[in-house]
Amino acid sequence: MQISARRLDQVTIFDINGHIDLANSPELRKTLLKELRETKTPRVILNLTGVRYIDSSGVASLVEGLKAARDQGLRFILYGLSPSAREVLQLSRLIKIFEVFDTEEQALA
Amino acid sequence: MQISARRLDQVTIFDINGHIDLANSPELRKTLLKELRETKTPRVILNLTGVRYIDSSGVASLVEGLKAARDQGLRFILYGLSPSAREVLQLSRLIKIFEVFDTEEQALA
Amino acid sequence: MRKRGLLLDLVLVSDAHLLSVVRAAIERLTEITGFSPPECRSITRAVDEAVANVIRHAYGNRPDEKIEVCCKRVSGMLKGQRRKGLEIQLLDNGLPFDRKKLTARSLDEVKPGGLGLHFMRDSMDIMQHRRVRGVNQLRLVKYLGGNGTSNESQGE
Amino acid sequence: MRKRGLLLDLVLVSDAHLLSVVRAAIERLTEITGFSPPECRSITRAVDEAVANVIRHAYGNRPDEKIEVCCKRVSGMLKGQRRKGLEIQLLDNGLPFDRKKLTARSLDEVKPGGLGLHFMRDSMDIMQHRRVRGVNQLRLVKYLGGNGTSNESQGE
Ligand SMILES: Nc1ncnc2c1ncn2[C@@H]1O[C@H](COP(=O)(O)OP(=O)(O)O)[C@@H](O)[C@H]1O
Ligand SMILES: Nc1ncnc2c1ncn2[C@@H]1O[C@H](COP(=O)(O)OP(=O)(O)O)[C@@H](O)[C@H]1O
Repeated sequence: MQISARRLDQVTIFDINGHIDLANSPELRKTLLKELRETKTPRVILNLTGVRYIDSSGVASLVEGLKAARDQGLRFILYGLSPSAREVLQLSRLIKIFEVFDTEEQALA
Repeated sequence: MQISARRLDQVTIFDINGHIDLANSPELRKTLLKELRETKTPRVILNLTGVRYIDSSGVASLVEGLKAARDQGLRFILYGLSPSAREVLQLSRLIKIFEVFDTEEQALA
Repeated sequence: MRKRGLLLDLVLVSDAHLLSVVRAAIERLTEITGFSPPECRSITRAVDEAVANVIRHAYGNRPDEKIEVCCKRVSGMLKGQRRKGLEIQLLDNGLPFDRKKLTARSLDEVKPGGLGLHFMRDSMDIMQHRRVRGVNQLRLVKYLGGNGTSNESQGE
Repeated sequence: MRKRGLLLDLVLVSDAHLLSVVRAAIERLTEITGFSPPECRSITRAVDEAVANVIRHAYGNRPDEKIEVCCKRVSGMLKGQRRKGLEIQLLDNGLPFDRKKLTARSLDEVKPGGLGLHFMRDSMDIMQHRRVRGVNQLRLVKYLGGNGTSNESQGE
Protein backbone atom coordinates (compact mmCIF):
# COMPACT_ATOMS: atom_id res chain seq x y z
CA MET A 1 0.00 0.00 0.00
CA GLN A 2 1.20 3.52 -0.82
CA ILE A 3 -0.27 6.73 0.50
CA SER A 4 0.62 10.26 -0.60
CA ALA A 5 -0.93 13.69 0.02
CA ARG A 6 -1.88 16.41 -2.46
CA ARG A 7 -2.37 19.65 -0.56
CA LEU A 8 -4.60 22.04 -2.49
CA ASP A 9 -6.03 25.36 -1.43
CA GLN A 10 -9.15 24.31 0.49
CA VAL A 11 -8.73 20.57 0.45
CA THR A 12 -6.15 17.84 1.07
CA ILE A 13 -6.39 14.71 -1.05
CA PHE A 14 -4.80 11.45 0.08
CA ASP A 15 -4.15 9.06 -2.80
CA ILE A 16 -4.05 5.50 -1.54
CA ASN A 17 -2.92 2.58 -3.67
CA GLY A 18 -2.87 -1.16 -3.07
CA HIS A 19 -4.91 -3.49 -0.89
CA ILE A 20 -5.60 -2.38 2.69
CA ASP A 21 -5.35 -5.33 5.03
CA LEU A 22 -3.86 -6.45 8.33
CA ALA A 23 -0.36 -6.18 6.83
CA ASN A 24 -0.61 -2.42 6.35
CA SER A 25 -3.70 -1.01 8.08
CA PRO A 26 -1.63 0.00 11.18
CA GLU A 27 0.62 2.00 8.82
CA LEU A 28 -2.43 3.54 7.12
CA ARG A 29 -3.82 4.56 10.50
CA LYS A 30 -0.52 6.10 11.59
CA THR A 31 0.07 7.98 8.34
CA LEU A 32 -3.52 9.19 8.24
CA LEU A 33 -3.46 10.50 11.83
CA LYS A 34 -0.08 12.17 11.32
CA GLU A 35 -1.13 13.78 8.02
CA LEU A 36 -4.42 14.92 9.56
CA ARG A 37 -2.56 16.72 12.34
CA GLU A 38 -0.66 18.65 9.65
CA THR A 39 -3.80 19.42 7.68
CA LYS A 40 -4.94 23.03 7.65
CA THR A 41 -7.67 22.65 5.02
CA PRO A 42 -11.32 22.29 6.10
CA ARG A 43 -11.80 19.21 3.95
CA VAL A 44 -9.86 15.97 3.49
CA ILE A 45 -10.56 13.52 0.70
CA LEU A 46 -9.39 9.92 0.45
CA ASN A 47 -8.93 8.77 -3.13
CA LEU A 48 -9.57 5.02 -3.01
CA THR A 49 -9.60 4.49 -6.79
CA GLY A 50 -6.43 2.41 -6.51
CA VAL A 51 -7.68 0.27 -3.62
CA ARG A 52 -9.30 -2.95 -4.73
CA TYR A 53 -9.67 -4.54 -1.29
CA ILE A 54 -10.22 -3.33 2.29
CA ASP A 55 -10.48 -5.74 5.21
CA SER A 56 -12.02 -5.15 8.65
CA SER A 57 -8.76 -3.78 10.05
CA GLY A 58 -8.66 -1.30 7.15
CA VAL A 59 -12.23 -0.27 7.93
CA ALA A 60 -11.12 0.32 11.52
CA SER A 61 -8.28 2.57 10.31
CA LEU A 62 -10.69 4.57 8.17
CA VAL A 63 -13.02 5.00 11.15
CA GLU A 64 -10.10 6.28 13.22
CA GLY A 65 -9.25 8.73 10.45
CA LEU A 66 -12.86 9.90 10.37
CA LYS A 67 -12.91 10.41 14.14
CA ALA A 68 -9.64 12.36 14.12
CA ALA A 69 -10.93 14.54 11.29
CA ARG A 70 -14.18 15.22 13.14
CA ASP A 71 -12.26 16.13 16.30
CA GLN A 72 -10.48 18.79 14.24
CA GLY A 73 -13.76 19.91 12.69
CA LEU A 74 -12.76 18.68 9.21
CA ARG A 75 -14.98 17.05 6.59
CA PHE A 76 -13.71 13.56 5.75
CA ILE A 77 -14.71 12.28 2.32
CA LEU A 78 -14.12 8.99 0.46
CA TYR A 79 -14.33 8.45 -3.27
CA GLY A 80 -13.54 5.80 -5.87
CA LEU A 81 -14.68 2.75 -3.89
CA SER A 82 -14.22 -0.61 -5.61
CA PRO A 83 -17.13 -3.08 -5.41
CA SER A 84 -15.37 -4.92 -2.60
CA ALA A 85 -14.56 -1.72 -0.66
CA ARG A 86 -18.18 -0.59 -0.96
CA GLU A 87 -19.42 -3.99 0.20
CA VAL A 88 -17.17 -4.01 3.24
CA LEU A 89 -18.46 -0.60 4.37
CA GLN A 90 -22.04 -1.69 3.75
CA LEU A 91 -21.57 -4.95 5.65
CA SER A 92 -20.09 -3.13 8.60
CA ARG A 93 -23.00 -0.67 8.45
CA LEU A 94 -20.47 2.13 8.36
CA ILE A 95 -21.13 3.39 4.87
CA LYS A 96 -23.67 5.85 6.23
CA ILE A 97 -21.22 7.48 8.64
CA PHE A 98 -18.83 8.33 5.79
CA GLU A 99 -19.41 10.88 3.06
CA VAL A 100 -18.92 8.75 -0.07
CA PHE A 101 -18.69 9.97 -3.68
CA ASP A 102 -17.94 8.25 -6.99
CA THR A 103 -15.44 10.68 -8.51
CA GLU A 104 -12.91 13.28 -7.45
CA GLU A 105 -14.98 15.94 -9.18
CA GLN A 106 -17.99 15.11 -7.01
CA ALA A 107 -15.86 14.94 -3.87
CA LEU A 108 -14.46 18.39 -4.64
CA ALA A 109 -17.83 19.96 -5.48
CA MET B 1 -12.02 -17.40 -21.37
CA GLN B 2 -14.76 -16.08 -23.62
CA ILE B 3 -14.53 -15.52 -27.35
CA SER B 4 -17.08 -13.82 -29.59
CA ALA B 5 -17.06 -12.57 -33.17
CA ARG B 6 -18.04 -9.19 -34.60
CA ARG B 7 -18.49 -9.52 -38.35
CA LEU B 8 -18.09 -6.15 -40.06
CA ASP B 9 -17.99 -5.36 -43.74
CA GLN B 10 -14.35 -6.00 -44.60
CA VAL B 11 -13.12 -7.37 -41.31
CA THR B 12 -14.02 -9.87 -38.59
CA ILE B 13 -13.06 -9.01 -35.03
CA PHE B 14 -12.74 -11.70 -32.37
CA ASP B 15 -13.06 -10.34 -28.84
CA ILE B 16 -11.29 -12.60 -26.38
CA ASN B 17 -11.60 -12.24 -22.62
CA GLY B 18 -9.89 -13.99 -19.73
CA HIS B 19 -6.55 -15.73 -19.33
CA ILE B 20 -5.45 -18.09 -22.12
CA ASP B 21 -3.77 -21.14 -20.66
CA LEU B 22 -3.69 -24.92 -20.83
CA ALA B 23 -7.25 -25.05 -19.43
CA ASN B 24 -8.75 -23.31 -22.43
CA SER B 25 -6.21 -23.00 -25.26
CA PRO B 26 -7.61 -26.15 -26.98
CA GLU B 27 -11.03 -24.48 -26.96
CA LEU B 28 -9.52 -21.23 -28.30
CA ARG B 29 -7.84 -23.16 -31.10
CA LYS B 30 -11.05 -24.99 -32.01
CA THR B 31 -13.23 -21.88 -31.93
CA LEU B 32 -10.69 -19.88 -33.89
CA LEU B 33 -10.33 -22.49 -36.63
CA LYS B 34 -14.09 -22.96 -36.88
CA GLU B 35 -14.75 -19.21 -37.00
CA LEU B 36 -11.99 -18.71 -39.58
CA ARG B 37 -13.62 -21.27 -41.88
CA GLU B 38 -16.79 -19.17 -41.74
CA THR B 39 -14.95 -15.94 -42.34
CA LYS B 40 -15.50 -14.27 -45.67
CA THR B 41 -13.70 -10.99 -44.90
CA PRO B 42 -10.09 -10.48 -46.08
CA ARG B 43 -8.95 -9.46 -42.61
CA VAL B 44 -9.37 -10.95 -39.14
CA ILE B 45 -8.47 -9.10 -35.97
CA LEU B 46 -8.03 -10.57 -32.49
CA ASN B 47 -8.91 -8.11 -29.73
CA LEU B 48 -6.72 -9.18 -26.79
CA THR B 49 -7.48 -6.15 -24.59
CA GLY B 50 -9.27 -8.41 -22.10
CA VAL B 51 -6.49 -11.02 -21.99
CA ARG B 52 -4.01 -10.44 -19.19
CA TYR B 53 -2.09 -13.71 -19.55
CA ILE B 54 -1.16 -16.10 -22.38
CA ASP B 55 0.89 -19.24 -21.78
CA SER B 56 2.89 -21.28 -24.29
CA SER B 57 -0.14 -23.41 -25.21
CA GLY B 58 -2.04 -20.20 -25.94
CA VAL B 59 0.79 -18.99 -28.12
CA ALA B 60 0.56 -22.30 -29.99
CA SER B 61 -3.18 -21.76 -30.56
CA LEU B 62 -2.54 -18.27 -31.90
CA VAL B 63 0.10 -19.64 -34.28
CA GLU B 64 -2.41 -22.22 -35.53
CA GLY B 65 -4.92 -19.46 -36.09
CA LEU B 66 -2.34 -17.46 -38.01
CA LYS B 67 -1.50 -20.44 -40.21
CA ALA B 68 -5.15 -21.21 -40.96
CA ALA B 69 -5.74 -17.55 -41.83
CA ARG B 70 -2.72 -17.50 -44.14
CA ASP B 71 -3.92 -20.67 -45.86
CA GLN B 72 -7.13 -18.83 -46.65
CA GLY B 73 -5.21 -15.76 -47.79
CA LEU B 74 -6.48 -13.65 -44.88
CA ARG B 75 -4.59 -11.03 -42.89
CA PHE B 76 -4.41 -12.01 -39.19
CA ILE B 77 -3.93 -9.11 -36.79
CA LEU B 78 -3.55 -8.87 -33.00
CA TYR B 79 -4.15 -5.81 -30.86
CA GLY B 80 -4.40 -4.82 -27.20
CA LEU B 81 -1.59 -7.01 -25.86
CA SER B 82 -1.01 -6.84 -22.10
CA PRO B 83 2.61 -6.58 -20.89
CA SER B 84 2.61 -10.30 -20.16
CA ALA B 85 1.10 -11.24 -23.53
CA ARG B 86 3.64 -9.08 -25.33
CA GLU B 87 6.49 -10.64 -23.34
CA VAL B 88 5.38 -14.18 -24.13
CA LEU B 89 5.35 -13.46 -27.87
CA GLN B 90 8.73 -11.77 -27.65
CA LEU B 91 10.23 -14.62 -25.65
CA SER B 92 8.98 -17.16 -28.15
CA ARG B 93 10.39 -14.98 -30.96
CA LEU B 94 6.99 -15.09 -32.60
CA ILE B 95 6.07 -11.45 -32.22
CA LYS B 96 7.61 -10.72 -35.61
CA ILE B 97 5.43 -13.24 -37.43
CA PHE B 98 2.23 -11.56 -36.18
CA GLU B 99 0.92 -8.18 -37.21
CA VAL B 100 0.56 -6.45 -33.84
CA PHE B 101 -1.13 -3.11 -33.13
CA ASP B 102 -1.93 -1.20 -29.96
CA THR B 103 -5.54 -0.18 -30.61
CA GLU B 104 -8.56 -1.31 -32.61
CA GLU B 105 -8.35 1.90 -34.61
CA GLN B 106 -4.82 1.09 -35.74
CA ALA B 107 -5.74 -2.53 -36.47
CA LEU B 108 -8.63 -1.36 -38.65
CA ALA B 109 -6.60 1.30 -40.51
CA MET C 1 -5.34 -37.46 -4.57
CA ARG C 2 -5.78 -38.86 -1.13
CA LYS C 3 -8.42 -36.58 0.33
CA ARG C 4 -11.69 -36.84 -1.56
CA GLY C 5 -12.76 -33.73 -3.39
CA LEU C 6 -9.56 -31.89 -2.49
CA LEU C 7 -8.79 -29.08 -4.89
CA LEU C 8 -6.16 -27.05 -3.14
CA ASP C 9 -4.30 -27.14 0.13
CA LEU C 10 -2.43 -24.01 1.14
CA VAL C 11 0.06 -24.02 3.99
CA LEU C 12 1.43 -20.64 4.94
CA VAL C 13 3.33 -18.90 7.71
CA SER C 14 1.31 -16.61 9.95
CA ASP C 15 2.69 -13.45 8.40
CA ALA C 16 0.02 -10.88 7.48
CA HIS C 17 1.89 -10.14 4.25
CA LEU C 18 0.73 -13.51 2.97
CA LEU C 19 -2.94 -12.52 3.26
CA SER C 20 -2.80 -11.08 -0.26
CA VAL C 21 -1.53 -14.44 -1.53
CA VAL C 22 -4.38 -16.28 0.19
CA ARG C 23 -6.96 -13.85 -1.20
CA ALA C 24 -5.60 -14.14 -4.73
CA ALA C 25 -5.72 -17.94 -4.60
CA ILE C 26 -9.19 -18.11 -3.03
CA GLU C 27 -10.60 -15.52 -5.41
CA ARG C 28 -9.50 -17.57 -8.44
CA LEU C 29 -10.63 -20.80 -6.85
CA THR C 30 -14.12 -19.42 -6.23
CA GLU C 31 -14.23 -18.18 -9.83
CA ILE C 32 -13.42 -21.58 -11.29
CA THR C 33 -15.85 -23.22 -8.87
CA GLY C 34 -18.63 -21.21 -10.51
CA PHE C 35 -19.61 -18.58 -7.94
CA SER C 36 -20.87 -15.18 -9.06
CA PRO C 37 -18.50 -12.20 -8.76
CA PRO C 38 -20.14 -10.87 -5.55
CA GLU C 39 -20.00 -14.38 -4.06
CA CYS C 40 -16.34 -14.73 -5.04
CA ARG C 41 -15.61 -11.44 -3.28
CA SER C 42 -17.53 -12.36 -0.16
CA ILE C 43 -16.03 -15.85 0.20
CA THR C 44 -12.58 -14.33 -0.32
CA ARG C 45 -13.36 -11.74 2.35
CA ALA C 46 -14.49 -14.43 4.79
CA VAL C 47 -11.31 -16.46 4.34
CA ASP C 48 -9.14 -13.36 4.57
CA GLU C 49 -10.78 -12.35 7.86
CA ALA C 50 -10.53 -15.90 9.19
CA VAL C 51 -6.79 -16.10 8.44
CA ALA C 52 -6.26 -12.61 9.90
CA ASN C 53 -8.01 -13.75 13.09
CA VAL C 54 -5.74 -16.77 13.37
CA ILE C 55 -2.70 -14.51 12.95
CA ARG C 56 -3.89 -12.01 15.56
CA HIS C 57 -5.81 -14.05 18.08
CA ALA C 58 -4.64 -17.65 17.85
CA TYR C 59 -0.97 -16.79 17.27
CA GLY C 60 -0.78 -13.33 18.92
CA ASN C 61 0.86 -11.89 15.78
CA ARG C 62 3.83 -14.28 15.86
CA PRO C 63 4.74 -14.45 12.16
CA ASP C 64 6.36 -17.91 11.94
CA GLU C 65 3.55 -20.21 12.89
CA LYS C 66 1.70 -22.53 10.54
CA ILE C 67 -1.75 -22.02 9.04
CA GLU C 68 -3.39 -24.50 6.70
CA VAL C 69 -6.22 -23.62 4.33
CA CYS C 70 -7.73 -26.73 2.83
CA CYS C 71 -10.21 -26.32 -0.05
CA LYS C 72 -12.53 -29.08 -1.20
CA ARG C 73 -15.50 -29.56 -3.44
CA VAL C 74 -18.43 -30.76 -1.35
CA SER C 75 -22.10 -31.35 -1.74
CA GLY C 76 -24.76 -30.87 0.90
CA MET C 77 -28.30 -29.80 1.67
CA LEU C 78 -29.26 -26.13 1.68
CA LYS C 79 -32.89 -25.06 1.97
CA GLY C 80 -34.10 -28.58 1.22
CA GLN C 81 -32.04 -28.92 -1.93
CA ARG C 82 -28.87 -30.89 -2.62
CA ARG C 83 -26.21 -28.49 -3.82
CA LYS C 84 -22.58 -28.53 -4.79
CA GLY C 85 -20.28 -26.16 -3.03
CA LEU C 86 -16.87 -25.26 -1.74
CA GLU C 87 -15.57 -26.13 1.72
CA ILE C 88 -12.66 -24.17 3.11
CA GLN C 89 -11.16 -25.48 6.31
CA LEU C 90 -8.64 -23.49 8.33
CA LEU C 91 -6.30 -25.30 10.69
CA ASP C 92 -3.94 -23.78 13.24
CA ASN C 93 -2.07 -24.83 16.36
CA GLY C 94 -2.65 -21.62 18.29
CA LEU C 95 -4.69 -20.63 21.32
CA PRO C 96 -8.17 -22.14 21.54
CA PHE C 97 -11.00 -20.10 20.12
CA ASP C 98 -13.16 -18.49 22.80
CA ARG C 99 -16.72 -19.69 22.14
CA LYS C 100 -18.23 -16.75 23.97
CA LYS C 101 -16.93 -14.54 21.17
CA LEU C 102 -19.18 -16.30 18.70
CA THR C 103 -22.00 -13.98 19.64
CA ALA C 104 -21.08 -11.11 17.39
CA ARG C 105 -21.38 -7.65 18.89
CA SER C 106 -24.20 -5.41 17.79
CA LEU C 107 -23.32 -3.42 14.72
CA ASP C 108 -25.35 -0.48 15.86
CA GLU C 109 -22.59 1.27 17.73
CA VAL C 110 -20.17 3.08 15.45
CA LYS C 111 -17.00 1.36 16.56
CA PRO C 112 -14.35 -0.54 14.66
CA GLY C 113 -13.44 -4.11 15.63
CA GLY C 114 -15.55 -7.21 15.94
CA LEU C 115 -16.39 -7.17 12.25
CA GLY C 116 -14.51 -10.25 11.07
CA LEU C 117 -16.86 -12.90 12.45
CA HIS C 118 -19.81 -10.89 11.17
CA PHE C 119 -18.36 -10.90 7.63
CA MET C 120 -17.73 -14.64 7.76
CA ARG C 121 -21.22 -15.41 8.98
CA ASP C 122 -22.68 -13.14 6.34
CA SER C 123 -20.75 -14.77 3.48
CA MET C 124 -20.89 -18.45 4.24
CA ASP C 125 -23.64 -21.04 4.53
CA ILE C 126 -21.83 -22.94 7.26
CA MET C 127 -19.31 -21.74 9.83
CA GLN C 128 -18.16 -24.23 12.45
CA HIS C 129 -15.39 -23.96 15.04
CA ARG C 130 -13.89 -27.11 16.52
CA ARG C 131 -10.77 -27.99 18.45
CA VAL C 132 -9.38 -31.47 17.88
CA ARG C 133 -6.20 -32.59 19.67
CA GLY C 134 -4.76 -29.10 20.04
CA VAL C 135 -5.67 -28.07 16.51
CA ASN C 136 -8.22 -25.32 15.89
CA GLN C 137 -10.45 -26.12 12.95
CA LEU C 138 -12.69 -23.57 11.32
CA ARG C 139 -14.93 -25.02 8.64
CA LEU C 140 -16.49 -22.62 6.14
CA VAL C 141 -18.87 -23.88 3.46
CA LYS C 142 -20.59 -22.03 0.67
CA TYR C 143 -23.04 -23.71 -1.70
CA LEU C 144 -23.58 -22.80 -5.33
CA GLY C 145 -26.89 -21.29 -6.35
CA GLY C 146 -27.77 -19.89 -2.94
CA ASN C 147 -29.01 -16.35 -2.72
CA GLY C 148 -25.89 -14.91 -1.14
CA THR C 149 -26.55 -14.18 2.49
CA SER C 150 -28.41 -17.03 4.08
CA ASN C 151 -27.81 -17.40 7.78
CA GLU C 152 -27.26 -20.99 8.75
CA SER C 153 -24.06 -20.24 10.68
CA GLN C 154 -23.52 -22.68 13.47
CA GLY C 155 -21.09 -23.30 16.30
CA GLU C 156 -20.80 -26.85 17.58
CA MET D 1 7.24 -23.58 10.98
CA ARG D 2 9.21 -26.73 10.44
CA LYS D 3 10.92 -26.11 7.11
CA ARG D 4 13.34 -23.19 7.30
CA GLY D 5 12.42 -20.17 5.23
CA LEU D 6 9.12 -21.70 4.15
CA LEU D 7 6.60 -19.08 3.08
CA LEU D 8 3.95 -21.02 1.28
CA ASP D 9 3.26 -24.59 0.33
CA LEU D 10 0.58 -25.21 -2.28
CA VAL D 11 -0.79 -28.68 -2.91
CA LEU D 12 -3.16 -28.96 -5.84
CA VAL D 13 -4.77 -31.53 -8.08
CA SER D 14 -3.39 -31.81 -11.61
CA ASP D 15 -6.35 -30.05 -13.18
CA ALA D 16 -5.40 -27.30 -15.65
CA HIS D 17 -8.19 -25.13 -14.27
CA LEU D 18 -6.10 -24.67 -11.14
CA LEU D 19 -3.28 -23.03 -13.11
CA SER D 20 -4.98 -19.65 -12.65
CA VAL D 21 -4.98 -20.22 -8.88
CA VAL D 22 -1.26 -21.04 -8.89
CA ARG D 23 -0.45 -17.99 -11.01
CA ALA D 24 -2.46 -15.69 -8.75
CA ALA D 25 -0.70 -16.99 -5.64
CA ILE D 26 2.80 -16.88 -7.16
CA GLU D 27 2.26 -13.43 -8.63
CA ARG D 28 1.36 -12.03 -5.19
CA LEU D 29 4.16 -13.93 -3.51
CA THR D 30 6.75 -12.52 -5.91
CA GLU D 31 5.34 -9.04 -5.32
CA ILE D 32 5.69 -9.26 -1.55
CA THR D 33 9.16 -10.81 -1.94
CA GLY D 34 10.23 -7.58 -3.62
CA PHE D 35 10.66 -8.48 -7.29
CA SER D 36 9.99 -5.87 -10.01
CA PRO D 37 6.76 -6.17 -12.01
CA PRO D 38 8.48 -7.74 -15.07
CA GLU D 39 10.27 -10.20 -12.76
CA CYS D 40 6.98 -11.06 -11.02
CA ARG D 41 5.43 -11.77 -14.42
CA SER D 42 8.33 -13.88 -15.61
CA ILE D 43 8.61 -15.96 -12.42
CA THR D 44 4.84 -16.49 -12.53
CA ARG D 45 5.13 -17.57 -16.16
CA ALA D 46 7.92 -20.03 -15.32
CA VAL D 47 5.91 -21.65 -12.53
CA ASP D 48 2.77 -21.77 -14.69
CA GLU D 49 4.66 -23.53 -17.50
CA ALA D 50 6.31 -25.90 -15.05
CA VAL D 51 2.96 -26.92 -13.53
CA ALA D 52 1.42 -27.23 -17.01
CA ASN D 53 4.29 -29.55 -18.00
CA VAL D 54 3.68 -31.74 -14.96
CA ILE D 55 -0.02 -31.95 -15.86
CA ARG D 56 0.66 -32.82 -19.51
CA HIS D 57 3.87 -34.80 -19.48
CA ALA D 58 4.32 -36.29 -16.01
CA TYR D 59 0.62 -37.08 -15.48
CA GLY D 60 -0.56 -37.39 -19.12
CA ASN D 61 -3.45 -34.99 -18.42
CA ARG D 62 -4.96 -37.10 -15.63
CA PRO D 63 -6.70 -34.42 -13.54
CA ASP D 64 -6.67 -36.06 -10.08
CA GLU D 65 -3.01 -36.42 -9.32
CA LYS D 66 -1.08 -34.40 -6.78
CA ILE D 67 1.29 -31.51 -7.45
CA GLU D 68 3.13 -29.65 -4.70
CA VAL D 69 4.54 -26.16 -5.11
CA CYS D 70 6.78 -25.27 -2.20
CA CYS D 71 7.96 -21.66 -1.88
CA LYS D 72 10.84 -20.59 0.36
CA ARG D 73 13.00 -17.61 1.02
CA VAL D 74 16.61 -18.52 0.26
CA SER D 75 19.93 -16.81 -0.05
CA GLY D 76 22.73 -17.75 -2.40
CA MET D 77 25.53 -16.53 -4.62
CA LEU D 78 24.83 -14.92 -7.98
CA LYS D 79 27.58 -13.28 -10.01
CA GLY D 80 29.90 -13.25 -7.02
CA GLN D 81 27.41 -11.59 -4.69
CA ARG D 82 25.33 -12.99 -1.87
CA ARG D 83 21.67 -12.36 -2.62
CA LYS D 84 18.30 -13.11 -1.18
CA GLY D 85 15.79 -14.80 -3.36
CA LEU D 86 12.82 -17.05 -3.80
CA GLU D 87 12.99 -20.81 -4.31
CA ILE D 88 10.02 -22.56 -5.82
CA GLN D 89 10.14 -26.32 -5.80
CA LEU D 90 7.66 -28.46 -7.73
CA LEU D 91 7.06 -32.04 -6.67
CA ASP D 92 5.06 -34.70 -8.50
CA ASN D 93 4.74 -38.47 -8.56
CA GLY D 94 4.40 -38.79 -12.31
CA LEU D 95 6.57 -40.17 -15.10
CA PRO D 96 10.26 -39.35 -14.88
CA PHE D 97 11.47 -36.31 -16.71
CA ASP D 98 13.39 -37.13 -19.88
CA ARG D 99 16.79 -35.43 -19.56
CA LYS D 100 17.33 -35.38 -23.29
CA LYS D 101 14.49 -32.84 -23.51
CA LEU D 102 16.53 -30.37 -21.48
CA THR D 103 18.24 -29.22 -24.65
CA ALA D 104 15.60 -26.77 -25.79
CA ARG D 105 14.80 -26.75 -29.49
CA SER D 106 15.99 -23.88 -31.62
CA LEU D 107 13.55 -21.01 -31.60
CA ASP D 108 14.35 -20.13 -35.17
CA GLU D 109 11.72 -22.33 -36.76
CA VAL D 110 8.25 -20.86 -36.58
CA LYS D 111 6.53 -23.70 -34.78
CA PRO D 112 4.54 -23.86 -31.61
CA GLY D 113 5.54 -26.25 -28.80
CA GLY D 114 8.77 -26.61 -26.87
CA LEU D 115 8.50 -23.13 -25.42
CA GLY D 116 7.88 -23.92 -21.76
CA LEU D 117 11.41 -24.98 -20.80
CA HIS D 118 12.74 -21.99 -22.70
CA PHE D 119 10.54 -19.62 -20.67
CA MET D 120 11.61 -21.23 -17.40
CA ARG D 121 15.29 -21.02 -18.25
CA ASP D 122 14.86 -17.43 -19.35
CA SER D 123 13.12 -16.36 -16.13
CA MET D 124 15.01 -18.15 -13.42
CA ASP D 125 18.57 -18.07 -12.10
CA ILE D 126 18.54 -21.78 -11.26
CA MET D 127 16.55 -24.61 -12.80
CA GLN D 128 17.32 -28.13 -11.61
CA HIS D 129 15.50 -31.39 -12.28
CA ARG D 130 15.96 -34.33 -9.90
CA ARG D 131 14.14 -37.55 -9.19
CA VAL D 132 14.27 -38.80 -5.63
CA ARG D 133 12.49 -42.03 -4.65
CA GLY D 134 9.88 -41.82 -7.39
CA VAL D 135 9.26 -38.11 -6.86
CA ASN D 136 10.13 -35.61 -9.59
CA GLN D 137 11.59 -32.44 -8.15
CA LEU D 138 12.00 -29.28 -10.15
CA ARG D 139 13.84 -26.54 -8.29
CA LEU D 140 13.49 -22.99 -9.57
CA VAL D 141 15.36 -20.13 -7.90
CA LYS D 142 15.30 -16.44 -8.65
CA TYR D 143 17.49 -13.95 -6.78
CA LEU D 144 16.58 -10.36 -6.05
CA GLY D 145 18.53 -7.61 -7.74
CA GLY D 146 19.65 -9.66 -10.74
CA ASN D 147 19.25 -8.23 -14.20
CA GLY D 148 16.46 -10.49 -15.32
CA THR D 149 17.75 -13.07 -17.75
CA SER D 150 21.00 -14.56 -16.53
CA ASN D 151 21.61 -18.09 -17.67
CA GLU D 152 22.81 -20.32 -14.88
CA SER D 153 20.21 -23.01 -15.59
CA GLN D 154 21.52 -26.42 -14.72
CA GLY D 155 20.41 -30.02 -14.86
CA GLU D 156 21.99 -32.34 -12.32
N1 LIG E 1 -9.05 -17.57 15.37
C1 LIG E 1 -9.36 -17.06 16.58
N2 LIG E 1 -8.76 -17.55 17.69
C2 LIG E 1 -9.06 -17.03 18.89
N3 LIG E 1 -9.96 -16.04 19.09
C3 LIG E 1 -10.59 -15.53 18.03
C4 LIG E 1 -10.33 -16.01 16.72
N4 LIG E 1 -11.12 -15.32 15.87
C5 LIG E 1 -11.84 -14.45 16.61
N5 LIG E 1 -11.53 -14.57 17.91
C6 LIG E 1 -12.15 -13.80 19.03
O1 LIG E 1 -13.40 -13.28 18.57
C7 LIG E 1 -13.40 -11.85 18.66
C8 LIG E 1 -14.20 -11.24 17.49
O2 LIG E 1 -13.52 -11.48 16.29
P1 LIG E 1 -13.78 -10.56 15.02
O3 LIG E 1 -15.24 -10.48 14.81
O4 LIG E 1 -12.98 -11.08 13.90
O5 LIG E 1 -13.30 -9.11 15.46
P2 LIG E 1 -11.86 -8.58 15.95
O6 LIG E 1 -10.88 -9.65 15.57
O7 LIG E 1 -11.66 -7.32 15.17
O8 LIG E 1 -11.99 -8.38 17.42
C9 LIG E 1 -11.95 -11.45 18.67
O9 LIG E 1 -11.72 -10.21 19.30
C10 LIG E 1 -11.31 -12.61 19.42
O10 LIG E 1 -11.46 -12.44 20.80
N1 LIG F 1 7.42 -32.27 -16.11
C1 LIG F 1 7.80 -32.99 -17.18
N2 LIG F 1 7.79 -34.34 -17.14
C2 LIG F 1 8.17 -35.07 -18.20
N3 LIG F 1 8.59 -34.54 -19.36
C3 LIG F 1 8.63 -33.20 -19.48
C4 LIG F 1 8.24 -32.36 -18.41
N4 LIG F 1 8.38 -31.08 -18.80
C5 LIG F 1 8.83 -31.12 -20.06
N5 LIG F 1 8.99 -32.39 -20.49
C6 LIG F 1 9.49 -32.81 -21.81
O1 LIG F 1 10.21 -31.72 -22.39
C7 LIG F 1 9.62 -31.32 -23.63
C8 LIG F 1 9.74 -29.81 -23.81
O2 LIG F 1 8.92 -29.15 -22.85
P1 LIG F 1 8.40 -27.69 -23.13
O3 LIG F 1 9.58 -26.84 -23.48
O4 LIG F 1 7.63 -27.23 -21.95
O5 LIG F 1 7.49 -27.77 -24.41
P2 LIG F 1 6.16 -28.62 -24.69
O6 LIG F 1 5.68 -29.08 -23.35
O7 LIG F 1 5.24 -27.64 -25.35
O8 LIG F 1 6.59 -29.74 -25.59
C9 LIG F 1 8.21 -31.83 -23.58
O9 LIG F 1 7.65 -32.05 -24.85
C10 LIG F 1 8.36 -33.12 -22.78
O10 LIG F 1 8.78 -34.18 -23.60
